[in-house]
Amino acid sequence: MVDTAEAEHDELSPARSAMIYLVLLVLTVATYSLSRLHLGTWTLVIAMLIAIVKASLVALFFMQLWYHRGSVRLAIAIAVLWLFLLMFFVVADVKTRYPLANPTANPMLVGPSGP
Amino acid sequence: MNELLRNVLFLPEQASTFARKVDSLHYFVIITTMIMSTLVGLTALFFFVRFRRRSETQTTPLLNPPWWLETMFVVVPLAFFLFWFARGYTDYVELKTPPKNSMDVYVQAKQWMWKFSYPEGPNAIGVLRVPANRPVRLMMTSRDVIHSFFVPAFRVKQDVLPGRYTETWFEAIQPGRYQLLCAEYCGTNHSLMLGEVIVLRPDEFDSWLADQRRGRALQQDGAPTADEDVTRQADLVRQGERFAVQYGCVKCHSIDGSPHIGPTWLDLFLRREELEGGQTIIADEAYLTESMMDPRAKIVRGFNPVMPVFKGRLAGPEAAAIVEYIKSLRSEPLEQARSRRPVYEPIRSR
Amino acid sequence: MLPESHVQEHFANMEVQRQAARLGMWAFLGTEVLLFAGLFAAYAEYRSLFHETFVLSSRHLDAIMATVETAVLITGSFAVVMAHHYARSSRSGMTCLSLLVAVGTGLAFLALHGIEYVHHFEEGALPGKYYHFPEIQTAGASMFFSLYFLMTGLHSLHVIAGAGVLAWLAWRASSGEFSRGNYNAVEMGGLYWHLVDVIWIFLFPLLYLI
Amino acid sequence: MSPSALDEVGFPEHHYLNAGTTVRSWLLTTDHKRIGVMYLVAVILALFLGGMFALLLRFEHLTPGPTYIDAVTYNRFFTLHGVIMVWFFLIPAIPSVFGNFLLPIMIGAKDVAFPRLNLASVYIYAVGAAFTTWAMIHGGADTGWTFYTPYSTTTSTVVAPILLGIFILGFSTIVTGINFIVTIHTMRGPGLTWMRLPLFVWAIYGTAIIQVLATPVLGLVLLLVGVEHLLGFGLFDPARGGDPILFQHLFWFYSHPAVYIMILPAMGVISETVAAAARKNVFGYRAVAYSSLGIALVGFFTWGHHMFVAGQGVFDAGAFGVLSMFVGIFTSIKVFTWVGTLYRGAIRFTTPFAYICGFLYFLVFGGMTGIAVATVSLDVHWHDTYFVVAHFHFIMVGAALMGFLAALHYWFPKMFGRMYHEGWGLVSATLIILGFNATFIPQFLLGNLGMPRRYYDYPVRFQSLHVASTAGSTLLFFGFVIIFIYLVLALKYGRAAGRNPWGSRGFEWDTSSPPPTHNFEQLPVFTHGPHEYQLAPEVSNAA
Repeated sequence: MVDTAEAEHDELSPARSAMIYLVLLVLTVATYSLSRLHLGTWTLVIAMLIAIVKASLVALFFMQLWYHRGSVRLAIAIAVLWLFLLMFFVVADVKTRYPLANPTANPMLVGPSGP
Repeated sequence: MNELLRNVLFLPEQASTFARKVDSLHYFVIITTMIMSTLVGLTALFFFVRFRRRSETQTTPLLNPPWWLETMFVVVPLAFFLFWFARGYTDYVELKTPPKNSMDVYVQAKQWMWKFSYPEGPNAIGVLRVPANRPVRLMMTSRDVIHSFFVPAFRVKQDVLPGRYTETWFEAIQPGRYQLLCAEYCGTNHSLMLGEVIVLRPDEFDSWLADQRRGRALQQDGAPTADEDVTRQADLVRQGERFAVQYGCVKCHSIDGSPHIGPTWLDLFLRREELEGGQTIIADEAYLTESMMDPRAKIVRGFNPVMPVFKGRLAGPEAAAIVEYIKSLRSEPLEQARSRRPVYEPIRSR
Repeated sequence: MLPESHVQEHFANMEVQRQAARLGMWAFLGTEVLLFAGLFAAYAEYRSLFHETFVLSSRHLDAIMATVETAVLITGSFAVVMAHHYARSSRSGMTCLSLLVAVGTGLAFLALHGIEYVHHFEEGALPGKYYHFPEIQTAGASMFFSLYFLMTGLHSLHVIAGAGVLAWLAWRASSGEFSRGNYNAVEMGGLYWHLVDVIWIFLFPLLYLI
Repeated sequence: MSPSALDEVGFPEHHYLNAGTTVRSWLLTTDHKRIGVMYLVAVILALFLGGMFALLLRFEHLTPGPTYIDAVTYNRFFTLHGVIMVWFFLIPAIPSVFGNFLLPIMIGAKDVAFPRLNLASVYIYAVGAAFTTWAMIHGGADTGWTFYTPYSTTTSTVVAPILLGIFILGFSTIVTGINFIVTIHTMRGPGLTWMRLPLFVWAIYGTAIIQVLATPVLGLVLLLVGVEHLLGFGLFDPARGGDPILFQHLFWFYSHPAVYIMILPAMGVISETVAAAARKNVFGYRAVAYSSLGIALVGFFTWGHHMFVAGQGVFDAGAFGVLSMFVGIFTSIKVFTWVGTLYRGAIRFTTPFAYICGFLYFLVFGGMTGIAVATVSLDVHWHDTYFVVAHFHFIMVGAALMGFLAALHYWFPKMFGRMYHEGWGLVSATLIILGFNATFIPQFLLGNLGMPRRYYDYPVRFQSLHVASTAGSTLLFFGFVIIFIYLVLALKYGRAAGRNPWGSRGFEWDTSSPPPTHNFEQLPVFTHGPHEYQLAPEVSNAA
């Protein structure tokens, strides 16, 4: 049962890809200008949201995920999920660890270059 | 029953409150496992004998387990596993939260030896004396690689990280001598990094501590390694201070961190100094002694070379005393840590 | 006229072969994502530990040049999409041209990035023990630049590899090898280049904009 | 090594072994079967090399003090024992040897999806092995196979080449994993639905997912240690604010799924061999198939149970502990299913079945001690002691190696067309099972007593158990030597095995043994599953 072969015709048309290209450029400039506003913790959230939108645009249309069903989507979805899994547990460990077991509690750590 | 199982399983004696709890869970897990695996083994053996192949062309029925048997295969083991986990995890959380009234000891692990120092009292190499029936909290750090403080009799183990602090605690229940081992691989003599925890009766311990503080007890604890003989450091530091005043060092070197003619002595020990020539060195004992004897050899950037030469005026032990005094001038990160943030953060208040 | 078959003998037909190649490529892209996952986890940890220093150091980086680099890489991605379109419609001349444009954007990105590195070498904002940048002396600054050089360095290696692949494809396209029946290689090279772009889309804000 | 004469039992005239007998035809082959045989030779070499280091370690432990080597050599030996056994034997053992050989045959394909890439994986393995051997000759690292920082970044021993060797070897694993995933997805024969796939293929599919998703993180972490060791970037250097526990997180994110790369294929082998030995359908095919996937995916959530005492947060310890319990139930489903398969079967006691019994005993014993270690409080006492050493040797040597031996004996006739000597097979199986128990049961007790791992010298009270363990290890070693001897002899003098010596309904037994270069005279059409023993013997797929 080979995955459903997608029809030839509904591949990415040049017009649509040009339009997506422009959207990506606009988003790049937008993320740069928004970051200059220094909104504190919000800068990270906004920058990440824009990055996720750009990345999914590239993945879905430029990399034709939009037109291929099944296992290819699963493969990259699991890889991205594992990325967040690793980041979640590493940061959770640092946040919930015994506070003095963190690198910041290093008595010798005076300057950037250590003792 | 406890003693029987402990001997059968080759477990060391239970010398701490935590050991007793851990062993009871250990027995429960081992007994259930033994029963279950013998049952599974016997059924397999029975099937094997009962259903051995009689003829080459024999066909066997197509059998698939009914849904309830399938869920039994999942639910029964999972129930046991999660129950053990719940029990084990609560003990673990208790191990991670030292009680409020526990006595503090600072442990410093160094490649292949243990150093213990009591907040106000003496230091000891390789031998940790603790009172019985009183929780003892260990604040541990390492000077080079990861070590691990492991006392089998207490069932307690905690990795010791370089450059930061990890903590653990135990409450010994009976006096005695228990071996301390390093459990995290730390190099060539990892297997020689042994030590001893001597549990004394509370009154014995208090008298020992008092003796130590008065400095009268002259016998050294444990076998000091070659490069670090233990004299009564408290005396040495005081002598060093007297020499520093006598020879006028403190006229140019401040001891509270404030800028002065010479580099400040606060936190000077093991600090990375930027020299005139541009290269950086670590201010260890060798550098300190050398800059006393020949100050112009290494000038710290930003200071002019006005320091007089003390070669010939300072005797060896006097120089060593001043170095010890400089080493004692630390901005006490431990106290600072304790004051800056509450160190006792029990996950569950006890 | 059916082009002489490029189907390898153990595949049923061209469609199965293309589906196999595509799944294999996506699995490989999964490994690339996970290769960077370790670095993102390290970044997340040290960012949560040395927050102020990271913000201070990231403000020191040249965000404008990074924005230009991002635009350059996205242009490269667009060029590769066009190359894939031309290959599928058997116009090998245009395929070769757009592939060369993509290689050009890759080299431009590397050049801009090289300028940034030279700038950092001069002012001493280097990783680990080489760090002697006077302006930022708080704890963890050398950590930021260690991560900066590791992440952008590894990414630049991937840009070099991607540009190499696209150049090789352009050379093959110039001899008219790709056509409607056989454009697998262009699609696979394109997928790799798009992934390099996606990784930079995340590196750019994390390192430069926060 | 073409067979000497055409035997009367119908040894096939043309097959993949004599399809080209020049060395060049072997070195440049893209035939998955030849690549499987080449991996078999490499893997057995690695097994004996790693085993030799194990014996050297065990003899050093006969007496507490220095017995015949000094501390640094001992530290180098256990590092090399770990590195060779983990990366050069256990990880490639079943997937690269039997996965390569059998997967295309089992799904009715001519070859794997990317044959040239498959050959490349052999050469990548060879280059990785060359680097590690070079490092071994020049003294090797003394950091243990886990390379914990900051010791691994500050030691003066030869660390960088070994890291490079394993880094390169990682690509060989990734390439094999990608090859298998794509082959199973796109090249299944007509009529072969997912639910008719042999259980060995399911296990290889789960292993391939782990190989592809876990190995890149190992590549990165070894790269970081190498960069730290050579250039001093300070990522794990505590003086510069680095966090050694971050290294442990990244390392174990790979290494725990890696232990499932080692055990999952062995479970696949046992599912096949139990069905063949009992001539009965596997008791709950769907449960075993899905638990292979379950182990592959949930295996990624549990790496923190290696770091309960490393200074990890209490929240992480709890999360990883619970998740480790869930990954345990997939193994228990499989064990109950295998025992259930014996019910109302027609069991014949052969060497593979002896290894099945050994496998089941060691998997239950090793698995339960794993669950016991995952109850967080018990791990505090057991971590980094010989208890953990015994636990993972029960799983790796006990279960994974028994699975490898079961596979080797079960598919030996299919790979080489000849039968091994049954009597010697049973003798060596008993020797290995007894020797193994004598080696590792004392180590469980050593762990309870509190003997830490990687100790060159040890307090005297542990000596009696160490001597017992060393005695057991010699027994184990002789078991392997006997196997090596009679299998090599069987290559030449074994009687011709014929197409299906076990009377198994697996798809690989429908082609001749050894199979022709393109696996089948004509491509099979699949009408039913691989374990349909309720049908009469002559009705089979090859009709």
